[in-house]
Amino acid sequence: MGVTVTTPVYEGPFDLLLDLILREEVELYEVSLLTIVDAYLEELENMQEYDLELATEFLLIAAILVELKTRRLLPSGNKVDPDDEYGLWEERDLLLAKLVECKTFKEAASQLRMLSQQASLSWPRRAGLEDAFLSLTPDLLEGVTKEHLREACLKAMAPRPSIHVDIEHIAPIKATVVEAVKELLEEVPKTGMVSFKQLTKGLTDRIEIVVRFLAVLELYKLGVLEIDQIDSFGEISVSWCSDAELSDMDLLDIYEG
Amino acid sequence: MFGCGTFRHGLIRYLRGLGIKVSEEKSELQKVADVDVETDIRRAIEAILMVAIDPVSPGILAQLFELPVDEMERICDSMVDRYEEAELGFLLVRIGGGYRFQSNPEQAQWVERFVLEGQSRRLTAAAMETLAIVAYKQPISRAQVSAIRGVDVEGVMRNLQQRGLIDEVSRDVGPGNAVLYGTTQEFLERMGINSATDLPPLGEFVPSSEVVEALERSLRVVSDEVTIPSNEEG
Amino acid sequence: MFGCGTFRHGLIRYLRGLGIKVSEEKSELQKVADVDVETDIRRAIEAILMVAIDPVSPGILAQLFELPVDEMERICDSMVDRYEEAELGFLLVRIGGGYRFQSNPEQAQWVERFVLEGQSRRLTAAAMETLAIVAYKQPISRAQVSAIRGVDVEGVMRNLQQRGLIDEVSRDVGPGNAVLYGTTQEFLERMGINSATDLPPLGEFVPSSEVVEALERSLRVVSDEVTIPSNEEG
Repeated sequence: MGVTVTTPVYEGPFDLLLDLILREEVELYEVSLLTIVDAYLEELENMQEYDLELATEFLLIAAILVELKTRRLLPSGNKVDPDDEYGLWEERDLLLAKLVECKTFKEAASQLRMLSQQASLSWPRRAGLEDAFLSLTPDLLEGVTKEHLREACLKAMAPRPSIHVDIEHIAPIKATVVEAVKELLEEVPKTGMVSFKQLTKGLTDRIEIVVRFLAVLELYKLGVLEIDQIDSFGEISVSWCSDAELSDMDLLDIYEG
Repeated sequence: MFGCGTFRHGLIRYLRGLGIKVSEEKSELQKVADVDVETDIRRAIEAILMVAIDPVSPGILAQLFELPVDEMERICDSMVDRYEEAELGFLLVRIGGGYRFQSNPEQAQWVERFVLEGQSRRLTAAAMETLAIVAYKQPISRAQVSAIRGVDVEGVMRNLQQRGLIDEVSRDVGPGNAVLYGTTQEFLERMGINSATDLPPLGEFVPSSEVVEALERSLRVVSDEVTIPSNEEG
Repeated sequence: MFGCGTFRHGLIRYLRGLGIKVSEEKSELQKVADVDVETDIRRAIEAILMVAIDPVSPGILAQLFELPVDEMERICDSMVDRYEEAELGFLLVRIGGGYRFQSNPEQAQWVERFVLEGQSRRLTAAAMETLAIVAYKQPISRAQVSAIRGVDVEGVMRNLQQRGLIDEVSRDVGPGNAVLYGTTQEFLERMGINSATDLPPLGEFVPSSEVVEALERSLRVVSDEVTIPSNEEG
């Protein structure tokens, strides 16, 4: 896909989305996270100093993309819950509004920069009063104490607060792959051959379905589960591998390690 | 002040401004006197601006000369024009809510070589965008800025505040009483404008319909397509 | 510098000043051009003098414009006359070995009123922070204070110095020999202490990395091309 990533892109999380969409004309959902991560890591290596702010903002971008992609990736079939679909549209509109707002202020910022560049071509007169008038000036130290000085010094020298990323606007992901693995390890040996659809029957949240799917893949990789899919886009059947040797605890250790 | 010299004419002018008839007929001499009054005020303003460290507001000048503020603004604005026309190495400008003398931007290359210490450090793109949000949406809370930027802005806002570009201006009346931020006089001076209302309207920066459509297209939800999830890209 | 625009004419003028014939005959156009050169230099000088904090010596100007000092003095002296004739609220004067703009003594009463009525009586937050840094970290250079505060502090420090609260105390031994500032005896007396070490301790306070860096860094030498010594940092 050849997404070239430059550092200024990461100044704000919506910037990347904007940039990707506008510059690459990609469908957001087709953006390969891997490509972005690679380009980003390369960019980090080239940076003179490691910039924590940029790094954390990148993580937020990645998180937003993951969320959007999971929504898109899920097999929805014909049984799309109308409420869910509506919610998705609503969320999309919200995102669109945010992107437009982000773009607006980006433009405004570049205008401000132009203004300040123009203004910086002039220096103000700051020579101040001539000596003859100095005796007239009011007593500036009136009411100033040693403590005031101390406070002012502390204020001037205080370290800037650490930067953390606000992820409140991302839906909290309650499901974890580790938990899903645990559940599958309890469930699958009992049921024998089971379809993925059945495995995710009680789940309402799309992200939970994704997590469960990842858990299935994980166990497949470890050789504990067998997966079969006869047709493309067809039913996925999952079964317990009879010659699985590892104990449950070992599996979890491997996964968590 | 009306006791001092030619400024007596200022009273006459002022009374006339209030619609009070002072003289039935304006003689030629009075017209000249009026010009003199203005010349005197002009000189006094020039002297004051020469020693002032910050822009001097028309309000302060009005108080000093005991003239209405709008009259003061009229005089000062005409001085601004006059200095511009004179094409000197400096200008009298209206900036940051007041008037000041500053070097003419045309002479920047020479002043730059003279003033060893450069202008204040350049703002990062993140800081500039945050500043733009505060400038256009003031008064605004940090949480509101955060929501627009999509990231926590505490560090950036603190930096802008340390540089004197933004400051706490009031508190939200709603629950929580969040601190609300606005831009400062320093900001106006940095931007070379007189007041925040002089900023170009935000509407000018709203992306074109083509851009909005492009954004919209890319966010379109295609629901009838079933794809196999892959764990490589997720 | 003779490569830059109309200042090429400066070279011709200079060579002529040395008695070197550049052109057999001075055309009308050349006369106009000469005037233009002077206008350009005049504007540049006006810009510099308008922003300079202290009087600027003809030597510094001569170096900047690469012209002989006496030629520079001739230009500046003609400017002094010109400003006097213009009867403005300010004058260009030769004082303390240099030239500077200052308020016209005729307007002294207005400047006095402005000082008494128009000026704030309290230290601004910026001035307070600057004073506190100098008090706690003395001796300290202006560049270091500037780096800690993240903004240019020239005007503020000048103001504090004028008010007798801080003063030059020594020079940095490192390259550049920057002027180092400290608080004055008067300041200590006003605070009711004998020395700066009597200020309340800052406590278990860890300064930011920017502050540490600023305090550790010696001023860098400005080595390239023509370095114009500023009147403050010599």
